[in-house]
Formats: sequence, C-alpha cells, structure tokens
Amino acid sequence: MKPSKSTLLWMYETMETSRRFEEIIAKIYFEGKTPAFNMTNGPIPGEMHLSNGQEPVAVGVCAHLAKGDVVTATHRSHHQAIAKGVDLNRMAAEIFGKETGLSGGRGGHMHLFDANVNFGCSGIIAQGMGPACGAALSRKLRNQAGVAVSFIGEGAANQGAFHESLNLAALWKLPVVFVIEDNGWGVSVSKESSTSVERNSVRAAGYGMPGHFVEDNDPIAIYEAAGETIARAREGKGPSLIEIETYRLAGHFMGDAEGYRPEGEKDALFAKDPIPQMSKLLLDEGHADEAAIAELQATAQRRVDEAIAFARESEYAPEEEALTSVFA
Amino acid sequence: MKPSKSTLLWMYETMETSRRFEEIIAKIYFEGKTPAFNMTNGPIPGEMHLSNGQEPVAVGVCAHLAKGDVVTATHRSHHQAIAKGVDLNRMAAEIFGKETGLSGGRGGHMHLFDANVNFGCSGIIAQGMGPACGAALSRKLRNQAGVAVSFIGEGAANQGAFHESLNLAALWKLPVVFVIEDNGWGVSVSKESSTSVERNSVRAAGYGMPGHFVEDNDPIAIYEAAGETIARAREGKGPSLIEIETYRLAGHFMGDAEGYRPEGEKDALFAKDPIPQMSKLLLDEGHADEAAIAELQATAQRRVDEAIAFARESEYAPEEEALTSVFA
Amino acid sequence: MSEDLNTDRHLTIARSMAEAIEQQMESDPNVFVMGEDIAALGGVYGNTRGLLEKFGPERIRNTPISETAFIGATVGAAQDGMRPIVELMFVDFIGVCFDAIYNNGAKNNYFSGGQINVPMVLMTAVGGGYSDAGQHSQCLYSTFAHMPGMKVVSPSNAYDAKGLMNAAIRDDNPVIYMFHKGLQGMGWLGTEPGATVATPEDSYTIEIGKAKVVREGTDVTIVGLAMGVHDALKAADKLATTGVSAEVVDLRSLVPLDRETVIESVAKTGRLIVVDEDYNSYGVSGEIIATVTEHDISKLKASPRRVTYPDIPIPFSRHFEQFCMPNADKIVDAYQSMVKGAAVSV
Amino acid sequence: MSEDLNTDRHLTIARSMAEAIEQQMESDPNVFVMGEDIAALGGVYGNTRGLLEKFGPERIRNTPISETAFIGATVGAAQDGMRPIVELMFVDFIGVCFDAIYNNGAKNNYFSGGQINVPMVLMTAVGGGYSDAGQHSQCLYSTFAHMPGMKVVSPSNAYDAKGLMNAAIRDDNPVIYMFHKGLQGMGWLGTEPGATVATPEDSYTIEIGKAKVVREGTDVTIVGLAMGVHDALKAADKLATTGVSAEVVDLRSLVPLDRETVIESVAKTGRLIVVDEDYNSYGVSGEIIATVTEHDISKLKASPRRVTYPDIPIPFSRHFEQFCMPNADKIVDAYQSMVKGAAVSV
Ligand SMILES: Cc1ncc(C[n+]2csc(CCOP(=O)(O)OP(=O)(O)O)c2C)c(N)n1
Ligand SMILES: Cc1ncc(C[n+]2csc(CCOP(=O)(O)OP(=O)(O)O)c2C)c(N)n1
Ligand SMILES: [Mg+2]
Ligand SMILES: [Mg+2]
Repeated sequence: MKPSKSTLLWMYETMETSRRFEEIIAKIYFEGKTPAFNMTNGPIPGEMHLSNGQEPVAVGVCAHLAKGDVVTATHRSHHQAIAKGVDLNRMAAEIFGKETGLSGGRGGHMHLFDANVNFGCSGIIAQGMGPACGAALSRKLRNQAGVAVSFIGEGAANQGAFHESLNLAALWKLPVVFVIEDNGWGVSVSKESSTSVERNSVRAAGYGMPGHFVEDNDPIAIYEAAGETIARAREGKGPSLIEIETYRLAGHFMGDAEGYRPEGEKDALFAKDPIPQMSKLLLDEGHADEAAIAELQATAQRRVDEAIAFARESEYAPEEEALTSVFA
Repeated sequence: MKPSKSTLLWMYETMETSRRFEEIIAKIYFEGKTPAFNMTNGPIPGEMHLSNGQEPVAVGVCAHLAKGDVVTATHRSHHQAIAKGVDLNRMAAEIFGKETGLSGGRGGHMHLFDANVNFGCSGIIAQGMGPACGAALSRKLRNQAGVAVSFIGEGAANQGAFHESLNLAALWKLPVVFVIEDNGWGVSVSKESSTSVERNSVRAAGYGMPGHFVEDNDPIAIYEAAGETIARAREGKGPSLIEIETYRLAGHFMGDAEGYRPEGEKDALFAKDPIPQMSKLLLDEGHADEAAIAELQATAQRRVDEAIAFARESEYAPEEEALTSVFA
Repeated sequence: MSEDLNTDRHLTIARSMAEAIEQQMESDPNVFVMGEDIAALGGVYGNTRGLLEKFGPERIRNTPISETAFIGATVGAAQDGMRPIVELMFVDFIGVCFDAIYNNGAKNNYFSGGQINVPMVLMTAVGGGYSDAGQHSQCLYSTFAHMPGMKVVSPSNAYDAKGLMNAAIRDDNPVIYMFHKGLQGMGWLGTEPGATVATPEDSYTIEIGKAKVVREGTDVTIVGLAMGVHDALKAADKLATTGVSAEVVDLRSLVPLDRETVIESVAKTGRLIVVDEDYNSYGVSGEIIATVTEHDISKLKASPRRVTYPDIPIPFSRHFEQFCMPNADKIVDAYQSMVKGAAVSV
Repeated sequence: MSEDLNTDRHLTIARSMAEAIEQQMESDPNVFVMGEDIAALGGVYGNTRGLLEKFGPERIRNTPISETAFIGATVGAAQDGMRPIVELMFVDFIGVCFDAIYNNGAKNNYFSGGQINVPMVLMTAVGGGYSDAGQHSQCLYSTFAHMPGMKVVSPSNAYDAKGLMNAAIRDDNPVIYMFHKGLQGMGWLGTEPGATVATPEDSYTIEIGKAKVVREGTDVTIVGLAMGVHDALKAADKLATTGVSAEVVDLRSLVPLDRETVIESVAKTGRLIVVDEDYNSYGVSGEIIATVTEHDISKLKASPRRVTYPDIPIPFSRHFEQFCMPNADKIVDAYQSMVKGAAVSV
C-alpha cells in the first residue's frame, strides 16, 4: 500500500521537524561546553543521542499509528517521539530539564514519556520489548483496539530480551511489531563484529513470525512494510519483525569523535541524506512544488522554534520537587 | 559415524549405571518422608530431579568427550555427570550432603562440580550457556584442545541466555556445542505452551550455525549428531545446536503429582524406555549376548551400590565447615 | 481494614494469597496473573491453586521460562491500565530479569513525572531451611528494598498475607510481595504452624508500610519479618521463662519502612535485636540498627545485636544450613551477650 | 606493596587502570579483556585505551550487547584457567546479567567446595553528577556487597586504582571493581581533580579489604568511598576552619569490609558520619553504622549521621540531581546537627 499524498507530505514535514529540532538541540548542547567539552555544563547537560539520518524509520512506521497505539523506544528516540505525536513543547522542555517538561525534568532526553500518545522509552538496550508485549497483551485481554510497536537498534537484537519477547509475542499472537533500526553501529561496534548473521530479519523464522527487510533507508518501502505488519497485528494475526537499513549521520552521542568509522563512510552517508531525497521525491512525483516544500519546511521550523522558545522560557521546578513523583 | 562396539557397550553400561543410581536415590529419597511427604526430612533432603528416560542424550553426547572437555549442565544432570565421568562415589556423597561429597555437601544434587572432568552445573535455567562459551573461548585463546558442551532443556531455549550465547558462539566461532534435551515439559508447562516454533533446531539459522534434530530418543542417532558437531567444533569450524527429542519418565521433581500430564502419556513413554531398547539392540545386532548384558548390568549395579555405600558411610563435615570455601 | 478474627477459618498463607487474588479477579476484570506453572499446577507454592478452573487460561496465564519478557510484559500491561500479578518462582532468579523490575517498573512513574503508573504485583518465593541450596534459598530482601520506586512486603501469617495481597493489588505502584516458603503451609516444605491463622473470608486490606507489634514487652525489642517473626516469638517465649520481657515487631513492609514503630518500641525497651534470614551485611539488619541509632542513640541501653544469615552462599547439607539459619536460641544468646555487654567481634 | 609517591607521574584513574591492565597482560598471557566498546574506542571511560593497538582484538575483545552471554563467558573462562577482565559499561545494567555474577561467578567456588576458582574482574562505572538520569547514574554498591562470594572495591584516586586493579587481577576470586565516573579524569564527565594523583610506573598492589585513614582527626570520623571520600575531605577542610578536627576513612573495599579501621577511628573520635552516593536505605551507610554500634555503642558520643542519596530514582535535571547528591556542605551540616543532638526525622 503506497502512502497517500497527504501522508507523504506529513512524512516529509515530520522528518523536517525532527531534523530541525535536533539541529537546534545540537547547537544549544554545546552552549557552555566549549572550548573544553564537559557534559555536565550548559542548558542541556548529560548524554545526547541524535537520530538524524534515521527519520525515515520513524515516519514510515508511525504514519500507521493512532494516539492510542503504544510505542516503546530507546535512548535514541527524538524522531520517533515526534512522529508519534509527543507534545513537542513539553519534550523540548524536558530535554532542558524544565518544570514544564513531560516529567518536569525528572527523565530528560533518554526518558521521554507522553501518556497522551502512549509513548515511552528505556535507556537500557532492548528493555522496551517486554513492555511492548505487555501493552499488546493488555489490548488483547481487554479486547481493545491498538497495536504496540517496539523500536530497537541492530545492536539490541543480540540482547536476550529480543529472543524472549519475540517468542512470547508469537506464542500469544500479540498485536505487536518489532522494528530494528539497523544503522550499522552499536556505539563503536559494527554490526559485523556483533551479529552472527547478515540480516536480523532471518531471525523471525525462529519464532514462526514474518520477517521483513527494508533496504537503504527508503521511507516509502518502510511505510509499506510497516503498513502490512501493523495491519496484520490489528487483524489479530500476530506479531512481525521489520529490519530497516538506516544510517546514523552523527556520532553515537554528542562528543563522540567517531575514530572507529571507516574513512569515507560519513561522506557517503551524507550524500544520501534522506531528507533532501524525500523532498526530491515529492517534487519528482508531483506531490508538491517548490513552494509547497518551502511551506512544509517553514511549518516544521516554526514548530521547532516555538518548542525551543517554550523550553528556554520555562522555569526549573523548585529543587525539592526532585523528591516527588516517586510513587503514584 | 556409527559407534564402535566398545562404545555401544559403554553407552549401555553407562545408561544402566545412571538408571540404577537414580532408582536407588529415589528409594532413599523417601526415607523419612513417608507417610507425609516433607522435603526437609530424610538422608537426602531438598529437591530431587531425576533424569530417567533421558540417558540416551547423556551417553550419545559424552561418548565423544574427553576429561579435558567441558560440560555445563542443569538442575537435571545425574545422567550427564555419570556419562562425563564424574566420580560416582563423591557424587553420591554430595547428594547425601556428606564431607566426602564433591564439595563436602555445600552444593548438593543441583550443584555437582567435578574439576577433574571439567563438569559443572547451574540450577538457573540456561545460565550454563554463557560459561560454556567462556570455556570454549579460553581454549581458543590459549590454543588448547577441547570443546565445551552445554546441556539445556527445551524450556531453557526460551531464555535470553540461549539467544545471546548462540550469537556469541557463532560470531566468535567457538568450539562449543549446545544440546537441547527436549523432554516436552518445563515443569508443568508443555512445549507447545511455551515455544512458538515446533522445532528449536530451526533457531540455529538465526545464528548462521548448523541445527540438528534427533528424533525419538535414539542413542545411535544422538551419537552421530553429536559426533559430527563435536568434530566440527574441534576442527575450529564453530558451534552447533542439537535438539534431541527425549522423554522425562518421572515428574519434574520427586513429589510432583504430574496432574498436568495428558492421560496415557506416561504409559506410552514407559513402553519405549530406552534402556531395554538399547539392550535389545545390542542383542539384535550381535554386539552382546545375554550373559554380556547381564555382566554390564552387574558392573553398573556394583558401581552404584559402592557409591551409595560410600555415601551412607561417610560422615557429615563439622557444621562450622559451612563457613569455609566461600573464597579461594 | 478490619481485624475480624472471629472466624474459625484457619488458612495457610498459600490459600489466603489465592483467595485474595480470586476475590480481586472477581471484582476487577483488569486483574490477571502470569508466571511459570501457575495454571494447571496452581503455582509451585499453591498461590494460584483453583484459579485456572475459575478464570481460564487467558487470565491465569502460564508463561515460557522467559522472565525478562514476561515481567517486562507485566510492566507494559500495568502501564496500559491493567493490574497484573506476576509470579517469579524463586527470588533467586532475579538475575535474569531484574532490569524490568527496578529500572523500568520501579522508575517509570518517576521518569514520566507521574503520568504513568505501574500497578503491578510481583510475588516471589524467598527463604530456605529445606535444603534447596544456594540458588533456591535466598531472601534478598534488601536487594529489592534498596532500590527506589517499589514497595516491598513480606507477611508472616495468613491474615496479613491476605490483607497485604489485597493492598498490593489495589496499589498504583509496583509491589514486591515476598512470601517465605517455610510459612506457606505447604507441608512438603516443612511449614511453620504459626503462620496458619484465622483469616476472614471477606476482603480486607492491610496498609502497606505499617509494622505491627505482635507481642508487647519491656526489656528488649526483637525486630523481624516473615520467618524471623516466628523465631522472635519463640525466643520471646524462652526469654519469658527467664523473666525477660521481649517485644516483637513484625515489620511486614520494608518499603515504606515503618521506622516510627521500631523507634517507639526501642524507646520503650532500650534494647534492639534484629532477626533477618537475609545475608548479614548491607541488608535489613543494618538498616534497622542505623534507623534506631541515627534517630537517638541515647535510647539504647546496650549495643544492638543482629541474628542473621552469615555472608556465605546457602549450603545444601541440612546440618550446614541449619547451623547458619537464625533461630530462637541464637536470639536468646544474642540477648544474653547483649546484656553482658560483650562486643561483637568483627 | 609500596607507596612510592616520589613520582611526578600524575595519572587519572582511567590511565592508571589501563596501565595496571597493560602490565598484567604483558606478564600473564591468561589475562584478557572483554566488553562493549573496549577495543577501538578504548572503553567509554578510557580504561582500555591503547590496549587494542598493543594486544590485538583477540585479547582486547569487543562484545555484542549481550551481557548475559559475555559475563557468563567471563565466568566460564575464569573457571577454565584464564584471568579475564570484563567491563560492564554502567553498573545500572546489572539487571540484564546479574545472574552470571552473583549466582554463578560468586558461588561456584563454594558450590564446588573450592575445586573451582573464578579469578575474574568485573569493572563497572558507577555514580552520577553529570545529568545522565536514572538508568545511568546509580552506584548500587550494596547491591553487590550484600551478595556473598565476590570482593567489591571502589577506589577514590589513581594510586589506589592501580594497586587495587593489580590486586583484583591477581585475586583468585571474582572482584567487582567499581570506578566512579566523576573521578575518572575524563574531562567530559566533569572530573574531581583530587583523584588524579602521583602514581608509580612500577606494578604494585593494594590489599583488597583494607580501608585507609586519609586524613587524621579527633572530633568526628567521616567514612566514605570513591566520590564520598572527596566530599569528606572537603568537609574536613571546612570543619577545620571552625576548629573541628575530622578524620576521614576511605573504605576502598566493601567486601571484605575493614570494620576494624572504622571501629578504631570512631573509638578515637566518638562521632560517625557516613557519606554514600548510593541510595540511603538498606545500603552501605546502614552497614557502617550497624558495624560501629553493634560492636560497642558506648564509643559513640552522639547519634551517627548519614549523608546519602535519597531513596528516589536519580533525576535528570541538573538542579534536581545536585540537590540530591551528597556534598561537603551537607556533611558539615550533619556534623553540626549531630553535635546539637537533633534527632533525624524518620
Ligand atoms: C543493556 C545495555 N547494555 C549496554 C548499554 C550501553 N549502550 C547504550 S546505546 C548502545 C548501543 C546501542 O546500539 P543499537 O541497539 O544498534 O542502537 P543505536 O545506538 O545504534 O541506535 C549501548 C551499547 C545499554 N544502554 N544497555
Ligand atoms: C531462570 C529460571 N527460571 C525458572 C526456573 C525454575 N525451573 C526449574 S526447572 C524448570 C523447567 C525447566 O524446563 P526445561 O528447560 O525443559 O528442563 P527440564 O526440567 O525439562 O529438564 C523451571 C521453570 C529456574 N530454575 N530458573
Ligand atoms: Mg545501531
Ligand atoms: Mg524440558
């Protein structure tokens, strides 16, 4: 099933939003951290994992999801959060650690939770997979609509939780889709040095579930594979695994010198940056003209600027508030 | 590769030893525990998991192993310990908790360790698999001969350690063989209610390693599959997975009422008890006559009787000894 | 919360847990149970006995031996509006699934700033004394209690077990419900008769975070939980024969910890002994002693004592294990050495 | 063991750990290292920097993100005669691999009656203070120290770091080596300068299980480890300006715990403050207080105090996190409230 024009435009705008959001976050991240890089300083302290380059995965999958569907994400989830419809202002404020943030600054960039759109994260590799099965089970037991999507990296596909969760989901025919964002790297470790098979999608057969592989970060192909598997899950036919070849344009986290990357890799990746490719596709296929593209970009930029301004202007919560929200 | 005559006789005698050992252990286990079954009483307190019915797996695999090869076993490991050559007297004494036991009574039936033959156990499901990889890595790094074999049940094949260990072993081409004893049950849970595929051997493909399936508890077929995979490991060609269909003739542990077993299952299993089948095979194929069989049985019985007598006669260590051997 | 002991229904802890779960499942369709061997077998410790027949396999759900996935799924189902109960067969198995519990279940309320609750109960068997050796006999109380974001309870008798289970299921937070195998009332484990007590059929709750003075006394406070309470009560009987009046505090909850009740009792008696079947160091006993002494050390007339499991893996052999377990005699000895003022050797 | 500080080689902890490992690998072919990102990257915290170039990818071995398998493999290799070192990138990740450590590595010496040793080192990053939030900033000291069968160390400076690493590698038992991120000397983590100290090039060991009095004093004993030692030293400086003489004890090891040194110090000062960045309850602080009070409560002139991390998940926001962390001012406050005799509220 091909994406409709409006979906294509949404996909493009959302990719632009995510990219522009991260561009400005990346700039602000270095405030107070130069010349000597020190993670603890500046308006955005701590680790920062960017998702730039991986936007096609987020939009291709989330195009099929409603608010009520559940997403479990990882340490690298800005693109998914935005595509899933997480409140961008509150997300930005959370990344700044402000009171107006999604959790008032308790979680930060690695722990983005928005109950309104059923979005959550865990910074522990592959540990969103069990919870995704549980959300899917919850819907199944209550006969309530909704699927769960669990995003992981290719590095996570070697974690025990992957195996247990795929088996459980298949055994119980749960409405869940597992999406591997294969960006070729787990921090500094290449996929070839971590994974005994070339394609993780073949592992689906070990659970009797369909395994899809999508090449070369293609948003349309991702959309199609996700559409098929999510529809299947909604129909009660059980889980699927999708492996998507995607690219990490930045380092593992900000500050990563990337000495481990083979020469030329980054240049080649930038040459196929999915965002200009997508705008070209919209133009070539006549879905949008230059003006429409510019308009979508402007909308994206407006949302981002507003979110950042919101975050900047918000206050920090009183420090004793740190002690609250431990228990319900 | 077919087993030689002497191997066949060793296999039979070892199966007989294991069976007879457990028969007497099972009898003694109830000493002091009747009429009201209470695990804490009697000369052998605690849990007791019998391996009767599964002897073919132990002998078919261990026939290919030398002292220096490593075995990691589980909560149900009498048959493997005996086939690997664990000192039977000290093993019996350990099960009785005596000072002469393998670890002086510290480990008991679920923690049988014999460093002389590189045998060890863990009572936590699938958690011998990582250590088996490590032993194999140790040999590889030191360029020292030896393979590691990790035995698990079919229930354990749904534990995360399974996935991680198979990936690691395949990635690093380790000399290790993973053997699944598929007895159809994990305590009271049938394989169909725990496993999303019919055959665990298909999972090997998810790691790019060979997967073998051996039907119907056949000691000869087990011997052959094990021979092929262990030779492969010794040649530096990497790990394999073997799934063996076997049968648990007893309950999960002693005292298990087995209400969950479908009617007739046990009768059908006893009808194909591998031990009489094996003696029939020896007779039919002319490897042994009735007298030779009787002789092997007598030898087995003698070893068992001696071991039990040794255990019975041994003393308990002084109780303060409990506090020793915590650190090396 | 009512303490209606006008009943001759003496239940085991196993039965009272099953009854609480049953009643909660009847009144709330969002409650369900997952775990290994909890369906046809009714749970290795009988906590779900009879429930499969009543509620069917969807709500009384056997799992594969995949604790990471199914405890993770418990977290996910709880966050999605259910009230799942999950059984981890032995607490000793946390090593294969602890992340789902303490890094997700316990923290997601905080990480989400309260947007998301995780109303789940993890019930798990603790304790030794029946020769199940070092991977099946631990308590690990403080391993859970040390980590923020979960409540932790451990009942010493069937009445409390039912009330605490009800409270745990209704709680909007993850509750770790640790039941001691030696108290379950399963004869094959060698059970403590004192745990099988009058238990009303009606549903009632016991507030999580409230300790209970189960025996009043004036000369020494003995603090314990689960099996330790029974050891303490027996020691109090023995001490009474020598004219010593011991007060026994059953903690019942470790998180929240009812520090007030402990402090008040010690303020009265001036002496403290903590009984704990968990390993001695870095555990419950240290926390209780620190709680009392940091509050007001002048209330103590003598150095506090602990009667705990030594810092060794739990041995199989019965005489080894019994040598190591806390018991009433060791508590009496601790009292006597305390009043003599003997130093604890380090 | 020599304490040759006649050197102007001031090393960071990261470099001193790498140097110890390098020297051990040179002299013993059975030593090797496994972990995530320890090869080309040299370890996220620099503990293996330069080692790949020297020893190659077989002995400096990157792993998949499969902690259960590769820490399990560490146990297996150690049992088979190697002396492996494994890095668990953050201690927070124990939830996915704890079984291999505490149920196998730590117990197999016991289970085997000493037939099998497990000479492995698990090095793992602890601590917060740089806004890495609740799944990447914990200490979890007592989570390891509570479980029998492993030694547990945590150095506060490069000199100790090297000596303890050497001792850990040579030890025939599993040693958990917890290095604090804020002491590593990695500028990007905001480092404590006091951790970077003179460190001899020669190989030397520091005995595991020995605490050290790092500052002598007479009025109060401040006990800490890792980052807590630096907080304590700063507090001692501040207290000195008010005429109070504080003694600072660096525990260095949690298992074995050097109770004597702590007890002796408190016997001298009569007052005790424990600093711990780990969660307050059921942890190191409770154990130290219990150790002192159970030994001889009369030695204490005042109720002991603890300056610890509150029982909450670690928040991301810098002002939240800093509000919760122990620091010198809080220690000074604790001293002042202690001498006033104010009760700790419960
Ligand atoms: C259980 C666990 N192990 C290790 C880490 C440290 N870590 C964080 S991200 C990462 C790499 C993840 O690789 P991948 O799954 O491919 O995701 P990507 O970063 O490429 O998006 C690692 C090792 C972790 N967070 N959790
Ligand atoms: C991690 C873990 N989970 C659960 C258990 C409890 N348990 C012991 S044996 C067993 C069943 C194992 O089934 P299988 O692997 O098929 O081995 P079998 O008993 O059939 O030999 C279970 C669930 C355990 N020991 N470890
Ligand atoms: Mg990746
Ligand atoms: Mg089985």
